[in-house]
Amino acid sequence: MLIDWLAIAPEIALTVTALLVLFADLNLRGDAKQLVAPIAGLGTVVAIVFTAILWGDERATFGGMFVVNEYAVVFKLLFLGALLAILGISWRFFAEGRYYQGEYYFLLLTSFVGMIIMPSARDLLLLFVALETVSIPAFIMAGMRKRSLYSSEAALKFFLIGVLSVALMLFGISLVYGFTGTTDLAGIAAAIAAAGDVEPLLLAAVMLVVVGFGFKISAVPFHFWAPDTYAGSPLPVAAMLAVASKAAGFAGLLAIAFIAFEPLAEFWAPVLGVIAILTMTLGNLIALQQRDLIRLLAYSSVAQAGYMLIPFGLARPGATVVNDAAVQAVLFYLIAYAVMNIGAFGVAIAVHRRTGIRSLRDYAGLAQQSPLMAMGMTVFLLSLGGAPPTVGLWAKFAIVQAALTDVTMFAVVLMVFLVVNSVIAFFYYLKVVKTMWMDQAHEGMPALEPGFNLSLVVIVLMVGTVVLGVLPGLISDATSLTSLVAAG
Amino acid sequence: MSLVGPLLLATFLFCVGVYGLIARRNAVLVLISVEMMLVSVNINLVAFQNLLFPAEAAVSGQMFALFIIAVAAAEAGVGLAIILNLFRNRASVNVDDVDLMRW
Amino acid sequence: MDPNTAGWALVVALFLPLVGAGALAVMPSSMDRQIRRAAVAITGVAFALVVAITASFDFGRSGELQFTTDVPWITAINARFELGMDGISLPLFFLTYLLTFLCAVYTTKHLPEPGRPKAFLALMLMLQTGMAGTFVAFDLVLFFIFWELVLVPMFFMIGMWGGPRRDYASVKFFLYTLFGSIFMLVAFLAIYFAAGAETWSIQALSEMAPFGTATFQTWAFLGIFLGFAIKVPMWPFHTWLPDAHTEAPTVGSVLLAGVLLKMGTYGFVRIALPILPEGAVRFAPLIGVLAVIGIIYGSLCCLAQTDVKRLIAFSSVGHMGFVMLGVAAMNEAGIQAALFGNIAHGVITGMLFFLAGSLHERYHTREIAVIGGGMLKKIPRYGVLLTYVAVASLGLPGLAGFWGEFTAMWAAISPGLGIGDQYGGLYLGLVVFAAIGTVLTAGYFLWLLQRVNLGNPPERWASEPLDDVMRIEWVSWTPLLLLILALGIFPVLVFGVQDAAVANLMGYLGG
Amino acid sequence: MDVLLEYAWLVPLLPLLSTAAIAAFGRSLPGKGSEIGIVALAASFVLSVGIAWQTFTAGLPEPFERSLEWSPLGGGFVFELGMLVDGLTAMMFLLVTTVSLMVHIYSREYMKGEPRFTYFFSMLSLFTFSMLLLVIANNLLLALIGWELVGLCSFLLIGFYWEDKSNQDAGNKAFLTTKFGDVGLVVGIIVLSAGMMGLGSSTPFNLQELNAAAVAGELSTGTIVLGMLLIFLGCVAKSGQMPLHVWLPDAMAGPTPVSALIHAATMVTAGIFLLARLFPVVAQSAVVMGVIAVVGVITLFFGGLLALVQDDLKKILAYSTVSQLGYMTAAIGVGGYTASIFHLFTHGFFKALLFLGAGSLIHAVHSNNISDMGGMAKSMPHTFWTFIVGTLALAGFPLTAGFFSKDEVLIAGDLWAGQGLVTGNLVYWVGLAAAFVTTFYMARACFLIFAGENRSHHAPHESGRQMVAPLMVLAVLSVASGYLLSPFSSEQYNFEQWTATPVIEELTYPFIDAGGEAAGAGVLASGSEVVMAAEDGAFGVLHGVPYWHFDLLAIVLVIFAAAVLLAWRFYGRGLPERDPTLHMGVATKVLVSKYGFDEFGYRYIVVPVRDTFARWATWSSNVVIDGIVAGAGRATKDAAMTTYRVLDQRVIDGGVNGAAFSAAWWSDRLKRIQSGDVQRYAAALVAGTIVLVLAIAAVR
Repeated sequence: MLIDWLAIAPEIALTVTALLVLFADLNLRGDAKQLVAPIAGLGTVVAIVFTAILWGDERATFGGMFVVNEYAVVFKLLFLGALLAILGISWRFFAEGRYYQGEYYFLLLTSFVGMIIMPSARDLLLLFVALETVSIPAFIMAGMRKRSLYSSEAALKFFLIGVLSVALMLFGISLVYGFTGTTDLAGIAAAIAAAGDVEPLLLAAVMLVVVGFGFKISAVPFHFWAPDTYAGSPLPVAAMLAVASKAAGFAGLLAIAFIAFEPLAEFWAPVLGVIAILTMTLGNLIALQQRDLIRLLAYSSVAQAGYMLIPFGLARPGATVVNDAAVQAVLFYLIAYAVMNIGAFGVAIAVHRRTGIRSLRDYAGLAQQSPLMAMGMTVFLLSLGGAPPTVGLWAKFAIVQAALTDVTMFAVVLMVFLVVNSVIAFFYYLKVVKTMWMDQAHEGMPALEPGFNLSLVVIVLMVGTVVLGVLPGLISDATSLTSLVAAG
Repeated sequence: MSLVGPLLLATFLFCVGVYGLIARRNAVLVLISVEMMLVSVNINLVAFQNLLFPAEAAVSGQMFALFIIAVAAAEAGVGLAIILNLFRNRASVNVDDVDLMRW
Repeated sequence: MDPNTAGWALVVALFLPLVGAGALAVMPSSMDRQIRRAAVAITGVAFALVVAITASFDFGRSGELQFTTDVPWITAINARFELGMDGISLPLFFLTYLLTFLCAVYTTKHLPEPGRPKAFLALMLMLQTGMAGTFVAFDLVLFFIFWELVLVPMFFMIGMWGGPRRDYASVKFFLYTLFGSIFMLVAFLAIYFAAGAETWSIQALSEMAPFGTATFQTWAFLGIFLGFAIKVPMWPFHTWLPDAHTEAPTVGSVLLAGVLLKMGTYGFVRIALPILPEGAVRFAPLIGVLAVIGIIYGSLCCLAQTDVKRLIAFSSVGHMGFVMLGVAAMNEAGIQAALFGNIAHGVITGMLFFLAGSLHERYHTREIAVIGGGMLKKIPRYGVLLTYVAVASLGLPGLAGFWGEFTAMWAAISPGLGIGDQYGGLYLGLVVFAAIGTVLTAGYFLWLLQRVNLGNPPERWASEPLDDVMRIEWVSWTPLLLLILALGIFPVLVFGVQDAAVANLMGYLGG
Repeated sequence: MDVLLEYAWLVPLLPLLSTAAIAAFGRSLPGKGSEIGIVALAASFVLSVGIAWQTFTAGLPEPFERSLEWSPLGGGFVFELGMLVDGLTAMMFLLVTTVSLMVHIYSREYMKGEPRFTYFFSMLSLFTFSMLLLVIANNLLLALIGWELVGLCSFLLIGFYWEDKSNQDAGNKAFLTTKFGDVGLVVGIIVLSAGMMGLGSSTPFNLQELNAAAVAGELSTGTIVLGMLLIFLGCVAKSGQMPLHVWLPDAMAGPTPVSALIHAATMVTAGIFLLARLFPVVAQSAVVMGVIAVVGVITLFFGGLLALVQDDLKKILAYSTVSQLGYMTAAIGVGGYTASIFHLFTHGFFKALLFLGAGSLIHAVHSNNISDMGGMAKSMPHTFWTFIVGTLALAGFPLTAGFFSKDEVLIAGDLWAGQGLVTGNLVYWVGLAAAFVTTFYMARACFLIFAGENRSHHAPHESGRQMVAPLMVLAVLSVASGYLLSPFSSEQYNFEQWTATPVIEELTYPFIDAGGEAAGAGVLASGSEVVMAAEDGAFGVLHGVPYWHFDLLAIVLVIFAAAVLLAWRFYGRGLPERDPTLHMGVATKVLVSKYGFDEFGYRYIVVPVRDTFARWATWSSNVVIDGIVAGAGRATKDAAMTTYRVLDQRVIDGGVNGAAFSAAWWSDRLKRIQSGDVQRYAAALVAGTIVLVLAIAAVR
């Protein structure tokens, strides 16, 4: 069988870049090592170009295992954009931190290769491989600061929970295979539909598979690793975990939920809905108490995952309209989330890199020191909370919209939780904003020098947040095109 | 040959693995328990493949098993590296000691 | 300008302040004076434009939308960028620009700690766009955006330039209103889908109305009710108001009382009633009762206050009670009364907050006991102004306050849409209690005047050199003072403009 | 020529302009702005005279109404700015402008050297404008505006000396008491207008439409009774009827000219005026008329008694005002439309006269108390005789204005009684009794002031020309005004036909169906002069000029003589060194020791009247009613405190905050799940998975 090379061009481009980076790092000496970052950036751009070329056409290769369509392309663009941003916020951090930047960029790129495969994968096997390709480099990156106890602890926790959940998922997969005799998502769906009555054990298997992704998206109760790992690992890695790998998890979850197990939606939808409620409520409530900004962001991202799980709770077998709306809501939210959360981490890095500060109290008077960063943080936090005119509002809007396309009692319950949680969330977002703007700065704070790349990224993301807040059409038009049905 | 035997074996291995992961304090043993879980999955897959769908052209079950073995190897490598690093930083591989970060 | 084609004028007037805010933001903070002047210029130009718009407004057709803009905005959800202005929008729109302009003028001399005019004025301009947009947006989504846009700047105004308890007040304000508005958003979406998920246009939806089942109407109205009632604020959703007002800087309070509160009533009249008539009819008695409770209750609380500004804040609760009583009447006269009361309260209470602000600047306290009277001797002009505005606020005929209050009660005696047949007695009772409320209102204002204005100044102030009303204050206050009188003598200025528009509205309500 | 009537709107407008003018540049003028006010008032006075002449000689035309749509009120209803000029309006014009003009002139001297002199004059003009606005209004809403404005002016002028607290309190008391009445007025107006809206009127406040509808019986009884009783509540407060008269005596804290203009001649009669305007509506309901009559009777008697024990001259006059207003109210209650407004008219003049006279006296001795005066007759001759004229008029001495008007009220009561309506008898007899009281306390005052030796610490001297001239003018009017409706006045042109309108003429009382011998309610009338207005023989408003009622004349004379003699007996020689008012025990001894007759008279007439009744009345007024008012005030304040402290701050706000705090509490507990031990995490994860598996099984 012959391979559609264009379809996998972005993946190839990224892989090649990764190898180049590794090679360059091995051969370059001293400051020349700095070159690896530009190389990585360049490769990413190339990958983006390839992906952009793919926009609009439908391709399938590897016997349908690997599919390219608008849905996949949007996701890939999301990942690659995130990659660019993370490269931007990483540079000075690693250049000055005397970390192993060569390895870092290599691992980062590899991990992203896994991510951009994820939305194209239409087979459990490929999904599994992609998931591991995302995770394993991440394990190492979390432990990047080899001398730091925190870093290695973060790595260990991340690793153990990771492999455990993967093991559970694999066990589930094996059972699913046992029931359906195939690992092709569409095939599984067909088999389940054909089978008629539903075996409890099959449902159990489905849940086990869900666990694997639940870990990636850090949904309660699979979220425990997240705060510790974010706090312990280098901040750019934390940003990457909080945004990109979470998005990857959602890509996979969408695939299995809405393609493979779509016929069983009536069973898993309520469960995922409940998980959504737990996740956002718990995340928000715990975030209230956090004094460390990174942990606060960690819990907030847990809560955000909860919001993104709501649409899963709305799914229903056969109800194409509702399911499409749900998928689009998640997709939209992911994009918005990427923009605002990477931005937030960017600012955190800027502050932390210079002053080593992470405690919330020390953000006091940031506005006087660096209005740009303070402004940026404000915009991102308000957006995370969902206040206009930011993209965050539209993200929530999309979810509510999905919930009300066809109102059910459960949907209403979910809405109420969404409302209450958004208000709770503002408690701690506003707390940060107030500290930055309204409290007096401590003495002897070193001035901030975010550096060019970082400032650029923050500015771009800030502008993006606001522009998309005014004209959400820019993405909502794209996301509304992408429906999984085309992808099936 | 009946499917019961392999399935029982797999389940038993899996449960042992889970127990080990939760109960054992030594990081290396924890790692080994993880490997046991993965092995149990492989048994499952191969058994299903051979006993339920011998005719499947793609032999996806065994394929999957092969992939898992490969990935498991990689995971084990990474895991050992992390544990080694931990041992360097604090002369112990006891998982209990690893609780700097909480709340 | 031709009101049928000159939609651009409205757009420009609407976004000029926002652009101005950006312009201010790039000015170096060192240019303190220039920044303040620039703000005056921006708001001035915007106000001039609005005056021009008003001048060219076709009052003959005040019932129809004019200066309309209608372009696609978010195609995915059929949201459109739909602006327009009719007899109901115009007065509020005008008031917004006038007040902001005056605030800018006032700020050229007065700015509370910690200074930073750049940030302050930029926020004020953002606020202006948000407020103004609410009154001219004719697409539910757009309306919601402007509605929410107001929160953030006001949060910062209170939080950064506010009084001692500013943290508490600002967060309370933000979360309280946010809470309501999210429910409102959900209700909007429910309406959108119930109406066939085709349009968010307020006009279109009003024409479609009533749609959906009775339960739908009730629940949707409840959602919207929460959003608007908190903003108004109606009893018992009012507790954010005193704190916000007391802590906010003068300009903040003025805009808060002058415009922000009006957004709630406007929302009721523009959205809740015409789009959900059945729900409205079902809720009307409840609204009426809450309104009257608010009147009595607000006045009682005023009697208990020792802080001038807090007293004025509570008086807003009472006055907005009259406004909501008008809404609850569900007839043309009632709506007219409500909208007039809106404007009147905006002008009068806005002015009162100006006065409270400069009172604090002179005495460095707002405690009535500490001031201890004698202002008519110490700073006579100021005392006279205070008397004038207070008397206007207690609803003296011939001044602005009277028309809103009286017509509200007058309309409530014969509520429309068949409510009268069922609740006639209840409404009579409401009118009586509202009237008693006017006595209480008179009571606390006279008492206030007696305690701060009359008598001889206590010795601690007798020696103190307190300057009387300054030039800048005259400049920024005179328009309001005149407006109070003008509206009292020529109620037609507002009633006349609104008449046709309100008639249309009742057409939608089937009244 | 109606041309004058066309310009009637100028009458109120001129004072308004003068208000603005005085406020604007009064200070810079030589006369401190007073001249502006006087000129403006003079102009409107002339105009009013013209208008009065117009209407007086016009016979009985439809009222002259002009109006323009001022503002829509929504629902197609309109608020019209309009004027209704008929005899009643013209009469009020004449009264208000005359007295106001006099007071303006008088004040120039009286207020000389006062701080806020200019402010005082602009306020006087503003008040005049407001009162005239109320009078000229062609609809209730416009009238309400005038009504509220006069209230404000009264408030501002009572508190004119706002330096000391008692005056501030007096002002607030006045404003709030009347404002309380306004609750009734406002709601009443609303109720009536609702009725009119029900009839499909687009101008629901219009007075003529309202009256016409009422007479035509289109308004439901419920509307009328409810509406009118509520409006009457407003009148009770404004016109110092019991029990809401409490503010009026305190209102004497204002400058004396203010008391003369506002709290005697004009503003306090606003309530009566309003009742007269709405008389066709009032006349539709026995209940309403009954209530009005009873309240009036109570007021006229007990209000009078209170004056007996006063030492402050202005307070005496104030209580007498209360009592006289009672007469007017009672007259309305017994269908004495003409009687009532005629008394209003004459009372305006002589009471203004008395107050200005009092002012002149106070000016001389720098004290309000009659015990500090005495022997003024010699030192202040002009003040003396003018004051006496006023007193005679007030006491209703024959051939003075007060005589004609008060007797008309009594006759009205008599005729009403003739219809078997008990309120008629009440008014007649209690009215007579009160006449005695009135005479007595006025006589007492006069003796103490003018007779005997000068007890003041100053050398009293006659006031200047500017103060005396108004006294003389008013003195003349206090006599002359009575002849507009007396046996001497013309058949065709008299007060009755002046103030009557076609609606009033055709008015009948639906609740009286006595066919046969009908008697007039409006005027001294009976027998041949009586002309029936209503064909169906129902009891109607009748008209014609009065003729001598010698029986009544006799009674009046006797009462007058008795009262004066009695007063003279005790106070004739000035204030006894042992004042019987204070040591009646001693007085009793003196009387007993001298004449048994005196003793008899004293024990069985004076003591009960002066001490028992008066004391009781005083007590009831000052303790009970004042107490209730004060108590109400205190109660409200307490209620306010509790509401604010407990309900607002704790319950409602607490709820909101409570939610927030509980969130924090939960957060604190929940965060501890994050134990930091990775294996616990793993355990939790596995447990979670198991729960999921079970859960989904449950779902199935």
